[in-house]
Amino acid sequence: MRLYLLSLLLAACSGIPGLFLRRRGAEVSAGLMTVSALLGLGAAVGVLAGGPVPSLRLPALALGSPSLLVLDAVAAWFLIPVLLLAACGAWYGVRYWEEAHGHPRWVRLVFGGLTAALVLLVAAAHTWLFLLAWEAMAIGAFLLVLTEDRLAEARRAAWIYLVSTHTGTLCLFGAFALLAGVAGTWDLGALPRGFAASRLGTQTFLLFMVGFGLKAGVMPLHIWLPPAHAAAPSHVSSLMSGVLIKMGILGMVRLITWIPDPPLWWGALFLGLGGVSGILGVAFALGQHDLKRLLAYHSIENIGIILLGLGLGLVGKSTGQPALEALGFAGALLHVLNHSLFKGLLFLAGGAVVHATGTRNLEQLGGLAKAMPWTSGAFLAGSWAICGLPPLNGFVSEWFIYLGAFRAMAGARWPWSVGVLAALALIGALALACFAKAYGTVFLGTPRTAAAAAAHEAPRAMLLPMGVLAGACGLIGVFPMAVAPALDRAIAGLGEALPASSRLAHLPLVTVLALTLALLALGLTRWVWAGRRSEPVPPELPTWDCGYAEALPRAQYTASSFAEGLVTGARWVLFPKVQGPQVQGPFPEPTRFESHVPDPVLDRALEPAFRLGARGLVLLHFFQTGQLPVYLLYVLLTLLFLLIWMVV
Amino acid sequence: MALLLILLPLLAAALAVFIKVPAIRVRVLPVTALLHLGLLLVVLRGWRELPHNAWLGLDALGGWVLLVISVLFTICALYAPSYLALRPDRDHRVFSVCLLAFLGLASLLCLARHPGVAWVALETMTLTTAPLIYFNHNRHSVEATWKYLVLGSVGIALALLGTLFVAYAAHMGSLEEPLHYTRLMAEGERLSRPWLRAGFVLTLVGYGTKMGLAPLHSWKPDAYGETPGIVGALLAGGVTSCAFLALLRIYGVVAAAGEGAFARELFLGFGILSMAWALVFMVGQVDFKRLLAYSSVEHMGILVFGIGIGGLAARFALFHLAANALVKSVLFLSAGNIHRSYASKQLPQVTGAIRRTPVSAGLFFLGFLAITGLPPFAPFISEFNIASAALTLGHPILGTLFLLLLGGIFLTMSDTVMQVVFGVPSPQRVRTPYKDTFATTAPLVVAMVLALGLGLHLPAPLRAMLEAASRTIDGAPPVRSGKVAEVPRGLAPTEVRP
Amino acid sequence: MSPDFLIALTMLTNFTLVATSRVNKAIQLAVFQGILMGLIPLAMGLGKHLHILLLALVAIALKGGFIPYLFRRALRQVKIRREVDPYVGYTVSLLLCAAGTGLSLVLAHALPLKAGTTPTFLVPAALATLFTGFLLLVSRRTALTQVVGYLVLENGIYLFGLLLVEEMPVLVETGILLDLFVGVFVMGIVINHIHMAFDSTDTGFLAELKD
Amino acid sequence: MSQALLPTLLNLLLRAFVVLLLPPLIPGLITKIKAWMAGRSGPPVLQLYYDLAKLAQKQAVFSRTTTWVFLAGPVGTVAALLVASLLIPLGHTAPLLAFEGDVILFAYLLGLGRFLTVLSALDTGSAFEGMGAAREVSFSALAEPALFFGFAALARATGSLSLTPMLQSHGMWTAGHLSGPLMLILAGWGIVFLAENSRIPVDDPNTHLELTMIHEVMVLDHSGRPLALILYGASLKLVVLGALLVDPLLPVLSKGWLNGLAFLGGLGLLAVVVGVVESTTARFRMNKVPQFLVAGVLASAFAFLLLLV
Repeated sequence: MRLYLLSLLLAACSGIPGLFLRRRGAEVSAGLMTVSALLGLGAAVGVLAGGPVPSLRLPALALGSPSLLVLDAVAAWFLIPVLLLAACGAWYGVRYWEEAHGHPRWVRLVFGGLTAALVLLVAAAHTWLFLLAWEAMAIGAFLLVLTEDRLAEARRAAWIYLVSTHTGTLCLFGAFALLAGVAGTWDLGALPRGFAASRLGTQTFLLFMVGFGLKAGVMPLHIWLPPAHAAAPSHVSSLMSGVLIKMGILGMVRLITWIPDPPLWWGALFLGLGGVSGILGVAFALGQHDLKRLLAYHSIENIGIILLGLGLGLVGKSTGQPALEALGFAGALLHVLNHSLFKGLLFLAGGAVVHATGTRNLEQLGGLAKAMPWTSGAFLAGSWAICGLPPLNGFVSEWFIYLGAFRAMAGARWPWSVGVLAALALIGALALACFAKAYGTVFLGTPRTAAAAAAHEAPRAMLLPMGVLAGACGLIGVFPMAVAPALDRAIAGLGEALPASSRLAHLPLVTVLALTLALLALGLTRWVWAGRRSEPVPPELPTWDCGYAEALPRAQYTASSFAEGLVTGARWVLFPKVQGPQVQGPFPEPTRFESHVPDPVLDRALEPAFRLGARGLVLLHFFQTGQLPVYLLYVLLTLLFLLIWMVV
Repeated sequence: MALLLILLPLLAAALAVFIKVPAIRVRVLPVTALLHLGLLLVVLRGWRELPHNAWLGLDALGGWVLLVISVLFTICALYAPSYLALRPDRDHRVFSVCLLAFLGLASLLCLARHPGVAWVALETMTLTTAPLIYFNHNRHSVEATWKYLVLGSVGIALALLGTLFVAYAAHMGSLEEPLHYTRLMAEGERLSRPWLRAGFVLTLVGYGTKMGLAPLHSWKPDAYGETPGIVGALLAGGVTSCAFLALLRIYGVVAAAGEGAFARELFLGFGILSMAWALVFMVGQVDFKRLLAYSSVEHMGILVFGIGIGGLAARFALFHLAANALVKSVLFLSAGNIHRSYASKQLPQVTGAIRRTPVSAGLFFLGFLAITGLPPFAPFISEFNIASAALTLGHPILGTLFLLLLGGIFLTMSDTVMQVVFGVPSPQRVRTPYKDTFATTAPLVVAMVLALGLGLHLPAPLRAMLEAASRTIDGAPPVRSGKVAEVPRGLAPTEVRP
Repeated sequence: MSPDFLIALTMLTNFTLVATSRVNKAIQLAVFQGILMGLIPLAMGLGKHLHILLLALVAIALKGGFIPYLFRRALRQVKIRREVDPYVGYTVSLLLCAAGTGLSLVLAHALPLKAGTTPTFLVPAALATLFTGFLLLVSRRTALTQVVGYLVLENGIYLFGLLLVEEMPVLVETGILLDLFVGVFVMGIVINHIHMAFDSTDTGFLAELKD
Repeated sequence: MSQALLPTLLNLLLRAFVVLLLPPLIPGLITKIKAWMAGRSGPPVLQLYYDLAKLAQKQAVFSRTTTWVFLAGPVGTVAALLVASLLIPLGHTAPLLAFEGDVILFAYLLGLGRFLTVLSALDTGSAFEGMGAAREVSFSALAEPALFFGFAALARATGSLSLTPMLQSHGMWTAGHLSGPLMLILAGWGIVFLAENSRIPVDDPNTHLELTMIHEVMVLDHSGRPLALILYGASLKLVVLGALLVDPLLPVLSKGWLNGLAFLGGLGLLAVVVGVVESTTARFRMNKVPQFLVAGVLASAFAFLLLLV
């Protein structure tokens, strides 16, 4: 516990020296963050390696609870990405967020605070502490989204985030209150059998789902995610997308651990939400032109995948199939870790692009792979992993979930999991399309604007964290059995007597095939390389393109044209806004074509609804006319009403 | 000893009348406040021993409310000199005198053991606070004062009638003077129910008007909007608390007489209605002081809602009294600072305050978060416990409604607050000398820290006081301070203890 | 003169008050009612208690002497003689007043008096007067008429107080007197200030603060 | 010992032959068939071998816009396909590796190849290749579910999660109620096969710089050894995906080498069928292609539904 508390303290204080130091403040805070990360990771690894579960009693605060902080395996598992991304983000921020962008000291301070809140949250085992950490996290993230509060966009994003997170918190209020009513204590722990099936249990479950779903960004509740991720500084976006939204998942996982006997429909709900979030998330990502918005929608997609895993696990739990349980939960938890790694990586790389070119608009980028090879490599690695392509880590976790789905179906017990299969397949294919688009338009081809042409490689302080994350992705992808034991301990609490995941999936063979693939690629490359002749190739050759004369950068396929086929194919869900005059005549005028895909819930449903509701309520303001007699009339009427009500 | 609590401020007020030099006069405020607070703390050590059958006497409930008011007053008094220094244009003799008189009358009310005395105190308080609202001496302040006075006096008149009704109920039960609360509660069974109910309705409307329960609250936005922030803080935290206390006393009697259910129904109705009304008028509210006024309406609603739920919620309603007073003082004072700096309190003119007056704006935002129930600040403890009590003590629908209203109020309030605090500062129309200084912000910080501390940990004496107080209002006279009147239905009540 | 007669007279005054359109007429009626208030306790034979006698005298002195003086001052300052279009027409106010009286009878029926209390319809009269005062407050425009309404409202409370004044003199008398004092004094001040700020006492102008 | 060793050796030989040497023959066969159907003599069957040999000698030319990604396309594709070929059973001879869930690995390896090809196409910054890439990803998004529904149906029928038992499911023919689903699966996969290998009616491997092209247009700029890899990879893909179609049809024979021969025969037959299809049908308009693929999805999905009842 000492390690954990120390890391908590260091994380919380990491920003403070920077407030006073005239220079090198950023390095100092990043260093502190690193130390805290190392300590915390030490604690987490200790627990996951089967060490004792440390817990802390805080009798000083009379919170009516024996132990407040319990660093169990689940907590440890979630602690790893938190600290990893925090440390990487801190180093990344050293150069990414300099004085030019304004008050970096405060950003660092709040960043540290946010990290501390996350560290606290994963281990919170008491309602009060949980809500405290939860809100601290929410406010920290809110302030970080608001970093550039001069921009209306950032203010709007932050406001939407604040409101939605508070809504979630209120749902949690209700849920925890009901829970405490049942358990008779504010400690968070196992619940009696039969509770889940009761009406009260249903209410609690739904409240929890809304509360945690809002944080996790499950599809109908995802409204805050795209704007907030787009508006925040990139290292913050990576922390939010990588870890913060996972706290919603953490909550759901905790809920699963408390419930011994979930009804079948819980799992079905998880699967339904997961399918919707996954497919729609990636579908809407296809329609985006803003690099960070695109990544944000992919976070929604991956949350969907995680929910699919949890749903399979729940189905297994309620139908008594331990193997299915283990596969589903293991896949979900592993994907939590994986997604935080590669999505953090992607946001950092995307941030480097923004840093270098000053724009997030895909249509204005292009050909960056030449100017910034390392960033381009990092982004490619991230895309590779997020598409679930072997041999990177994304594949392993999705593989678990696939296996679960196959097992549930082939075992002939639960055929509906074929939906999961189809969903995952579709998600995979679309994600591949989306990242081919993203990587292709940003890094490949020729620059579309002067800004893109003038891009420069990111400084080393920004490249290093990307390297770390990419390395982690590779390691988990190639040597999945290394994490398997830890994973088994993490999921052990979610069900009774779960079989080891290594017994259910042949992880070593993955390693073998991955290495084979690498060797083959290496050999073929050597062969191709050996084919170069001695006489040098004239370097200035344009793309041949079937002899097409000197293709202009403008002639390249843009992001929107790349996605056009799929977007129009799915226009009955995406409702893209396309504006471009019909081109007619032999010599048409030069004209513009624009198309973008607004968010279905926020832009199409909630905002109009709220505007309408506000207008309606403002109509009621005539009750406050300012006429004193009217006010007196209210008093009189109240009095009369009450008197009459009293008599009759 | 207890009488000194009343006399000290009144004497100070008398003194302030005769001090010519403004510089010295303003010093009287903090000195008196600190003395009063110290004295109160000394007295409170023995709040159990004080005799209850006197016309005056300190019990847990009165002590708690008076403690809240005294702390609030101290914060405002510490803030006052720096504020008045900013307003050299206005002579503040009347101002200081009225402030001090207010403190004395508040003490009188809290010490009162007799409905008549309580009524007198509140009535006089109305008089003394009117000049405070009138401080700015412009058309708007006149209008605000006029509305405040008419509504206030009508309300207070109704309260008088209600008090008389209660007295007549006692008379029907052939109880004679002196009718102090303890006796009324002890002899509760003998009171005449119909008169008691009518009396309660009248007092509810009367004191409710002074508390500012919707739809009786109409004076509030105008008064709070037009007064200096310091007066707003005192009104929102002090006067309302006093009216609430007077109402609670009557409620205690009614509950002791066995009409508690009837009263609680009314409380629940007013609570929900006030919150809903506040929500409606926070929508698109461009004037952040009026916004605070409506927030005050909302929290009065929360108070009576808690009492209406009863049991655990009642205790935390009393806790919320303190939480609300502290945070409201931060909000009003910081809003006053922002108003000083921008010479406007309307939205388009006031944006990006965090850049103009960083400390005040920061405190304003923090206060907003606290008042909307963000852990670990004190209001979170009370709001959360009231909600959970409502949900678990058999009012699921009301509890849900409560949470929904809290959410809606957060939504609408945050909109305005964020525009005020963040963004690009609007071009200064009037050059104002105001800058955040230690004197104008330190009291606010103190209040904020107190609110935080209460949220984290409630010292044992205070807890004991709170529990005794909640027993008092739940209809059991403090002499029989053994059982908790409310037997929670359904699930076992649990609480997040601060 | 029996108290019932005086009480009936009071209720009659209520009806005339809501029906009158001239400000100074309304004031005269209010004064008249105030004097009635002073007389009723004496008629009830409460004069035997010295303090009640004093109360009655003070009431007469204030309501019959001081208040008219205040009003005359105010009237001299503001040049209004007639009530300019009230919020509620006179006929309607009359009907409403009647309704209020009816309601007060119903309420009084619901509130049983202690055995042997006389006069029996003191309570309905009190409530009716209260409602009348309220009605005036709500339905009239000029500050003066509203003050009149407030006074009438207080008369209602005073009437009820008479039920208790024998048993609980301290409570009742302090209450009533203080209330009276507040009403008159504060209103006087405010009327002056409004006059200064708006040079009219039409409270319709006082509607700038709103949402 | 030798009894056990011999079949294994044979198996290895067969696999090496099928994977490394055989593939270029299949396109040759198809072209020959088409030529015959058109009444021409056509290029020799081994033409592709010659081409590959020549390309291996040629100088590769790289456009100035391209980066190493341009090279990663062909290399990665071939590598992925080779690894995938390890997992797939050739007829009734066991693959080198068979384990639970290798199905998914197999599908994702194909996806990896597609991903890299698309990227290398985009790397040239040419409008045509971008268009090809866009179409490739769009259509594969439809092909993927068809493939997986097929796998799901087979998994449900065979109760196994591994390619080998799934594909060596000739038993389904004898079990009457299973034969219908199997046919549907094969129909769906046949469509996937045509689409993935860019054959008529989805795509035309023999034309260049034509706007209706999907796959071929992505490799316009490749030359020399990279192009050789691409051509070889395309033919390998024919074999690997072909195995999916051929395996379930083959009966189990007594001797291992007979099974190997049977597989080769099946492959040849497949080439003939493709040739016939290509010469008898016309290429779809581009907006018809999705409907064609959706038909494939429906077929395999319906197969699964049949298995539920």
